[in-house]
Amino acid sequence: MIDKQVEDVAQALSGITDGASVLVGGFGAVGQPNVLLDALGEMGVKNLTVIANNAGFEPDIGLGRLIGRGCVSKMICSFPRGSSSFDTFYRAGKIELEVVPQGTLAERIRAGGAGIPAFYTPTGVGTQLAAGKETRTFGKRDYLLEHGLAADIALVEAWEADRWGNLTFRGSGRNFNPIMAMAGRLTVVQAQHVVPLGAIPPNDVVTPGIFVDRVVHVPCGDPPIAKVATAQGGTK
Amino acid sequence: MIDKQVEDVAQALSGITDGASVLVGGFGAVGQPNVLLDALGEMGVKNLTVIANNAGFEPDIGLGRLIGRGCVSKMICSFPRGSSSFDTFYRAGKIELEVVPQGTLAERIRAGGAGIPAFYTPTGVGTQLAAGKETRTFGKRDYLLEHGLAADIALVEAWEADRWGNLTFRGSGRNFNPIMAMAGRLTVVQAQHVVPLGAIPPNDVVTPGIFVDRVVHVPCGDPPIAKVATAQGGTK
Amino acid sequence: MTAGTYKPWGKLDIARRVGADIPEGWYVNLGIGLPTLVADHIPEDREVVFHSENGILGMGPVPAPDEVDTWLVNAGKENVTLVPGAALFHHADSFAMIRGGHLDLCVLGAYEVAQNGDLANWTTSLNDRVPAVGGAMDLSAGVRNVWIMTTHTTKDGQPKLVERCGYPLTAGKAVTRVYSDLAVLDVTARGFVVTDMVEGLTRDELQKLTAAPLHYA
Amino acid sequence: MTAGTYKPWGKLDIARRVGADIPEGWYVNLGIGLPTLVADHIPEDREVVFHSENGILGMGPVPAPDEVDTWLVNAGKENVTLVPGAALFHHADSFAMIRGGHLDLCVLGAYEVAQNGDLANWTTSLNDRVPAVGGAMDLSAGVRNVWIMTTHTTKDGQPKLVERCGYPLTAGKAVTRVYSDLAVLDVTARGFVVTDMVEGLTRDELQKLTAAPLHYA
Repeated sequence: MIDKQVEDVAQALSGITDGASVLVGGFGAVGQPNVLLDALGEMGVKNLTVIANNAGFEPDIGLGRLIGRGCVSKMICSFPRGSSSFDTFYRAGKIELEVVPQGTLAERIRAGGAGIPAFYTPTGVGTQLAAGKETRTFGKRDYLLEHGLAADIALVEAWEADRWGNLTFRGSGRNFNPIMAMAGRLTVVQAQHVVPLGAIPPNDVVTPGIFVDRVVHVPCGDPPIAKVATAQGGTK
Repeated sequence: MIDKQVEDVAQALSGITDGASVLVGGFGAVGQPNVLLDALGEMGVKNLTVIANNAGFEPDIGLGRLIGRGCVSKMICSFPRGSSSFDTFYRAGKIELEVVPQGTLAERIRAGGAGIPAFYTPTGVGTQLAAGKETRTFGKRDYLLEHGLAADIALVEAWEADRWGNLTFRGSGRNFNPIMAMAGRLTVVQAQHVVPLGAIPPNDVVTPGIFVDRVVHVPCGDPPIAKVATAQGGTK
Repeated sequence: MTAGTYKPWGKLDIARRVGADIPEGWYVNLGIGLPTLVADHIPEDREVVFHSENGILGMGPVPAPDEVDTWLVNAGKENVTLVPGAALFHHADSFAMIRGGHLDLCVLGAYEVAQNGDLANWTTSLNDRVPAVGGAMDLSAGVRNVWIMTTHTTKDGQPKLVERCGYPLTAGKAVTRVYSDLAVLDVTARGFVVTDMVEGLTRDELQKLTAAPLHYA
Repeated sequence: MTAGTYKPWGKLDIARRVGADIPEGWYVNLGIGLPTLVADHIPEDREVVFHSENGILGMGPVPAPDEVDTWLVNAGKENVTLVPGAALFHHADSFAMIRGGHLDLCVLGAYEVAQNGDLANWTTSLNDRVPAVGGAMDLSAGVRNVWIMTTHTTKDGQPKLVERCGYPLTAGKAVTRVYSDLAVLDVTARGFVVTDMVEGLTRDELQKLTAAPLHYA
């Protein structure tokens, strides 16, 4: 019988070693695999390369905390602002940073999971982020060559999971999670609910279990309330 | 008020002219926009380039019928077998053929809809279908350069549609339909059911309405029974 | 009216102008900050669909404090609502919409806009602080119409509309229209074409506050 | 037993052997024709997930005649069923699984297999009839293990296992194992390594029916 559910978070993360590359799902407070990130920090692994949209937020939660513990030596992300941990390490020269436009980041991750080694995109042409990248003309327009981005590990938060690893997501919790599940050589899911096989209708499966290796039941409840949308907005 | 529903098939197809490129969804008997295809044939347009997985099946249905009427001058597809209309025109030198591996075809269509002009794929390297294509090495492996494939029109069959053009699909009717909806400059949907806005829950929308231009209600019922799976299989 | 007796449009005035100019049925992404205001200024009888980079089409009004769904945030990480007809999807699909030219409009802020449409709005230098780009480059490269909401000059009075951007570019030849607190300008092959301006402002005055030649339709 | 007194394995024998060798938990795509038989020969206590190119994971047994869902076909365009845990998706996602190396196994037919793993199974010539490739090139280039089910020779007695393919290639260095009606062979750096063969067949006889040197483990 296929059963990807493991008993606890320690088992979910077993085998992750120093120097691993780690995809981390989530956007804002939603869909963040914070319990997995905390446990990863407690394992004391070092020199991680983390791929995520941001570089964490609060210093005592999730990715911000992992960085604060000194576990991360490189961030690949689109918007590393709003994280005091990252700021501290970055200014001290203790963490490397690769800034990638958000859509290019998403497409690189999908490509990494889809067996596409490289693709061309109009995003970033003629900007500082094009430095060192091939520019090529198709039709009348210039495009940059960007490479697929897979990683040793993907950490994902899901709403429901079954024992085959089929996943659903709630609200905007989908964000980077499904494409990161595709691009992780080992994909580990913290799921709010573990449901019987067949409980998720075939049309409602967002991430098919083929992309998932381990599921751990983490009923950690609702995300904290965020700012409510106003004209003054927040960070990206 | 946004209302993409049109009154009839004629309105759904209005403006389609000779020489148009047309993406046609469907795989096997499921998800084929046959009513739109028939109406297109009756309009008498000529010199269409059709992009689909197959080149039609029965001579009196859908794409097979459109080809038989002499409307199509070029097929881009992965498996043009099992269509007597296509065979006749192909052997007479009256229809051009570009054979594309099925996965490359799907990825090219997605790329066409996603603003990716070109990408590299391992599929087809070292084969006759690599003729004239750039081969490039990433890591230790060779890949082919393939181009995004958008078209003037996409013809799609959906299960449900609302007035914003949000779509769901039934069974294996999803197949090429969602990616073709993305890649059509004018995307026309024949829908089995038109439902009120909001009837499709946000998580269940497969094709968001942004990819859809026109919806026509065509309650044409279940596909015909196909062969039931046996060891002897059918055509791809 | 003599020179100098004019009052710049306020934020809400600008948002109202932008909102009034968005046609029914457009798919629109509003950048963080000022552009977010536009959502509240679409004429009531007009349907416009709002997109968020993190996988939402069909964002609705700001939630009441007791009706916040904390599972739903926008690109600014603020809690938002959905309208009937909304759809949820992942980041790669979201940027397929953006990069694939499916969105009709994005409204963004700017540090500088050049007369050829070049946009600088992501960083004032790669060294000044932590560089961060978010979705700005994808939006400005991919969306059909890129409108800018901005003050006409910086707080120091330096023009933001220029011949050529000095700050690092977000995208080349991207901006199609600028709504400043002093004027509305189309970006055309000729350069900036003023289509509207604050009452009481003279063409000479507007030119002095702009570091590129202004044209009039 | 003397030379010549052997009986080739039948289709069902081969299917049973393939089925017995598929480990629990593998994600498997079965090509049209012979390979389809394997689905019915997975040991009952073993869960294996079947994939179809047209957007299905979790195909189940053949439907009873009165329980056919005509909205559900496989890559061979036959009506099929789903098991609990099945998922439906579109073609680009389906081939992302294939090309991205997420499937453990595909079982395909062949015209020829070369000792370096080269596979020819899509056309005997670009001119003989309408060329058609389907998903064969993606499967053989993308799936981790490519097993071939085939007769050891053509109907005319020509070897299908060869030093180098004469027919147009489907993919280079793709095949990892061959299940013929006479033997099971791994494709290794040394070439074909026989791991099992029909009872009563001698190594000499097998070699005569094979156009590439055979090795033994």
